[in-house]
Amino acid sequence: MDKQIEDIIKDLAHLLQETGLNEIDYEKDGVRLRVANRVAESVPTTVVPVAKPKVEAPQVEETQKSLVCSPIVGIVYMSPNPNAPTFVKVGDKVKAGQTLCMVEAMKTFNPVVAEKDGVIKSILVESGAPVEYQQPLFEME
Amino acid sequence: MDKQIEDIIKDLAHLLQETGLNEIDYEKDGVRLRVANRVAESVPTTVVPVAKPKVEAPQVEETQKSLVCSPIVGIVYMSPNPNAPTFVKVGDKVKAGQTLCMVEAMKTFNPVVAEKDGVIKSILVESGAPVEYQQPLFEME
Amino acid sequence: MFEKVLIANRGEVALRIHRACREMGIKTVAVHSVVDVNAMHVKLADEAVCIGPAGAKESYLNKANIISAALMTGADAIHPGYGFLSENADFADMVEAHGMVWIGPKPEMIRKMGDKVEARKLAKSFGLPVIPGSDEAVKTVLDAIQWGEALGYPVIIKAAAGGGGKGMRVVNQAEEMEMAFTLAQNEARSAFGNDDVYIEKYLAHPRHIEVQVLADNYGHAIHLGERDCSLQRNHQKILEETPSPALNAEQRQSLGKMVVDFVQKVGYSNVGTVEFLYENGQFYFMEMNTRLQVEHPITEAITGLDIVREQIRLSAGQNLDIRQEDIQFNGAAIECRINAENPDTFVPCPGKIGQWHVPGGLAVRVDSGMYAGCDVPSNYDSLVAKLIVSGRTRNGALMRLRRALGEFVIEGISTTIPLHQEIVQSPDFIDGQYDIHWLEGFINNRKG
Amino acid sequence: MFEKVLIANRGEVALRIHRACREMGIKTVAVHSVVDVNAMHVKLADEAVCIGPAGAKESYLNKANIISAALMTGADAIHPGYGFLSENADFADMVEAHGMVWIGPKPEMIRKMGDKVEARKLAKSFGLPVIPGSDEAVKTVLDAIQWGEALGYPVIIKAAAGGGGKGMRVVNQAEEMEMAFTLAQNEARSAFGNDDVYIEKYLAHPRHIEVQVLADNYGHAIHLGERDCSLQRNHQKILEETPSPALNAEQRQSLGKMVVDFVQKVGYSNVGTVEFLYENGQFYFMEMNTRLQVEHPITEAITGLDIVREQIRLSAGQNLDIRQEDIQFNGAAIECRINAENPDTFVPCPGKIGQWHVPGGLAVRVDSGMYAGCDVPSNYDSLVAKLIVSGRTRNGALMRLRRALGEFVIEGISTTIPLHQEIVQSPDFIDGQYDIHWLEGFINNRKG
Repeated sequence: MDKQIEDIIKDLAHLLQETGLNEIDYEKDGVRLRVANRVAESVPTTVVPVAKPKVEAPQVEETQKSLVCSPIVGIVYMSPNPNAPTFVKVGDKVKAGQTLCMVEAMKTFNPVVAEKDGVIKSILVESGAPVEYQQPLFEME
Repeated sequence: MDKQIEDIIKDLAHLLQETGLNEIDYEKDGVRLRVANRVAESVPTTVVPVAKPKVEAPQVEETQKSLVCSPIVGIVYMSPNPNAPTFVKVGDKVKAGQTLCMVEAMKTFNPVVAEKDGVIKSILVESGAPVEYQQPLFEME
Repeated sequence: MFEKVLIANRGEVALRIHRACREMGIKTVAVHSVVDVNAMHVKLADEAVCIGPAGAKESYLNKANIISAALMTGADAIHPGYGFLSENADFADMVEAHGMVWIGPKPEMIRKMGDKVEARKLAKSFGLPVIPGSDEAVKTVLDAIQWGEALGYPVIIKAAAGGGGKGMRVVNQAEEMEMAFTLAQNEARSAFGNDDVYIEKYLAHPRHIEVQVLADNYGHAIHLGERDCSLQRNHQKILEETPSPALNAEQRQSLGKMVVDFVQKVGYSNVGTVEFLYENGQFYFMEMNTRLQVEHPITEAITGLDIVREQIRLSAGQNLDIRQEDIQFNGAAIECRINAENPDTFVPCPGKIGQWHVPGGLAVRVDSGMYAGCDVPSNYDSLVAKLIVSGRTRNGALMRLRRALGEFVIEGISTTIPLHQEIVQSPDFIDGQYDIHWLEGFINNRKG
Repeated sequence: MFEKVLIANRGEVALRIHRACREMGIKTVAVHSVVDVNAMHVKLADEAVCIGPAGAKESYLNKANIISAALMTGADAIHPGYGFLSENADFADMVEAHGMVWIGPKPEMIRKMGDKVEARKLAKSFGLPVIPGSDEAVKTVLDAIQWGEALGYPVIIKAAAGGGGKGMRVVNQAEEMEMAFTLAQNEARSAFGNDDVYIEKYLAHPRHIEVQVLADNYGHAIHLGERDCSLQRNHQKILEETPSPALNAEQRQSLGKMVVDFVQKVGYSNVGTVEFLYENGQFYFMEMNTRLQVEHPITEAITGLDIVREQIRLSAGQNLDIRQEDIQFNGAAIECRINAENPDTFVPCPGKIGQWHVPGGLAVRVDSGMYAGCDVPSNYDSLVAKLIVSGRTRNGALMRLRRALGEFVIEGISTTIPLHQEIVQSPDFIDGQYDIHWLEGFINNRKG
């Protein structure tokens, strides 16, 4: 960019500041510029005092990816028993209906199954961890 | 940037301020400028229960019009005594310093005078009415 | 004392319990449905666990998920609040079976009082007055007339298999009995295939008066006076006050004594409320609520006690260290239940609250989990705030209530504040002249 | 009783007075400066009159405009609140000269108590203890040593013409007197051109303890106990509590009796507060405030009285219908003054309030004229809210205060809430071990 135009922009920015304006359009000798400084429209959001770390659902950007969430509150187990291998691991192809893990609640073990065929992209909780309702457990593709 | 253009922008900013406008477009001799100062969009204002009729300052559309407001709290009198003619009436040309009415407060009569030459466009209160601080009394042109 | 209490409820009562715990140095676990994730008690609690979808059946009534949440977080007690699982004896059993403390009375006591026929028998056997009646089927007109004499007119004939008003007849004097009895039998037969009817004393204009009790596990019990909850619509309390404008100090004392006596004989411990109908100087036992009640703050206002704190202490097995003679009833208090409803049609009005500004100043208390910008979900009851005021006299409390209602700002949803503003201007209410039918009449008249 | 009261003040106290009037059925007139047009008390009052520009001198201190507003609106009494014109005897005279009632004591009483030397004399002559001292100039070292003996060490030497610490010397024992006296005289001479010095008892660690009184025009007076206002910064009270953790019931009673006795002898009527310094079991009269005080709500919390209501009644010439033996002191109460200030630097922080959410629940009171979206103007003092909590015990009140401070949400400006949160965690404060210097030390230490 022309050093000259850069200077004009800087001048306009400075003027914006000085005059308290929000916006300046400028046109001269075939040069058109617009500088603006819109203040964020502070929509007041209530923040209530104590903030606790909450389990955040990972953002799923692509539509192919999906989350498998806990249907109940309990303790998640990744293998049928401590000595057995895990039900699934990252990279596994799984079929609809296949057991991915168990969630123990009140002494009963509830299998969490895949809703559709896919590949395990990531495992979001550790075996033995407590999980709440709809807490994401696996990311699938 | 031209010092001249800078000055024009400053002048426009100043005008914006003075007139209460949001935006001014300017074009002259191949120079086009637009300055804007948009007020934060309706930050929600709390409405608290009881609403009372408040004296609203009439909107003055044209810059030539101006308001004469009460400098104190008291009772306004439009004539020096009940039998005398009013100090001024609508349409009168008045000169700066001329008495327009009196406001009585604590048994003393305080003249309200014109700040500059002009014409009485309208009288906004009746003789004998109580007025609060800065309540508009006359519209002048 | 407990280290950590799980609060198995939502809304203002969840916040109420959280506050009591916080003030006792007890950690709190909030549980919540998906739509309540931004609720005030969830934000304020030390820990929070999502226990299910919006529907209460899958969340606030989901016993397994609540027990799991309690075990997961290491809570040593569960407070059920009111509503939801608060009178569910099976849940109370589950809580105890998992080694935690149920903040409430023993499960068997919940069961006994939950069975209305059983509760009536218990009350009667331990000397509480119940609505007098034949209890069993009355077979002949002659018997019916004898019952009429014995009970005193007016009486009401009810189908034993009854419900919905079928087979019900009010009889004002002996002369009407023959025809009424025959009609009632016929109606009962055609409606239910069973012409058994029974007769009980008819209360035309009763008040709803209830007595708050506290009792420990060691046989010590006290009462905290009565609450007059006669202002009801569709059997829902709308406004409560204490003391009742209908009772004098002597009646209050003898009623209280009677209730404490009952509670001790029946072996009840924890907080509880015994509800009566009251007409012509007589009390008639209705039921006992084995839990905290919505309207407990008016009792707190005039006694200076923290009922939830006492409940937690009692549940932890501590003894009641307040004697009856320590309880003073100072002045009067009124609670308005402010619901998210159209104040004319009473259609619920869930939605997003805009501005939220509560009244302040002397002797004004607001219990609410709402705040500016929060949602009132459509899945639960419509109570959004309780406004409680007190005064040195009933009139003082009334004047204060008027000014406080006028300061309350809730935008974005309709609320019943305008109804309360009309009630507090009504001469009947001002005079304390109302019964359990009064409010519905008042609402109908103002529409007309 | 009055029909209409003009409230010659702004902020929370204007709202406080409005509420008391509203609850008594009295109409209110708000007056306000240009920048306060959207203030809560202006919105709630029956009428409002703009009395001047933002600067207090031209508005809230503008006697003529306030009187005119009162005459215009037909007010029959003026309540001055605290601050502004509340201790201006000339204004009180004007109010009466215009046929209206001044809600406060007689103007001559304001004048007497406003003159600190006169007030000390009055107090002394009517038997209140004052800080003992020479009263007159001490001329020689020998005299100084005699005064030291008489008063008991430590003593303080002060320049008669004094101020700003010049010519002031604390003397801890007789041996130090000669040098200290000479230095003080020299300093006084060079600073003020006058070497007169006097000697008084030095209080190293006094508490600020004040007694609230109510007195009618007919010689009847009662006290409402004491308030401990020792937590101060730059002589501004920050947090007050009642009862004082330093007094026992016997001291309370004898102090109260002494003050009532004084008030009756001096012929004071209306509400008022007598302030003392307290050290080693001794009280020393400081001054009498002839008006309502900011911290009156803590007294209301433990006595159940509405002090503003009583003040209005007394000003209307009604007699005090409460006897001393009717006053009960129930539990403990604490007030936090929440200022719009940086909590570390104490630089005022006016501005636009964003979210505003006050704590609720049992025994929590918030007095504030603020609301979400309102402005805190830079023209007036920085108090934005008073948070008052009470409890059956001091510890209960402290626990409640902690939870209430944690629920308070004020966005858009800085406030002193974090300072209060630190204070209520401090072991000294928890133990009630503090004097008027404690808070400044605490603030300095926490910075270090």
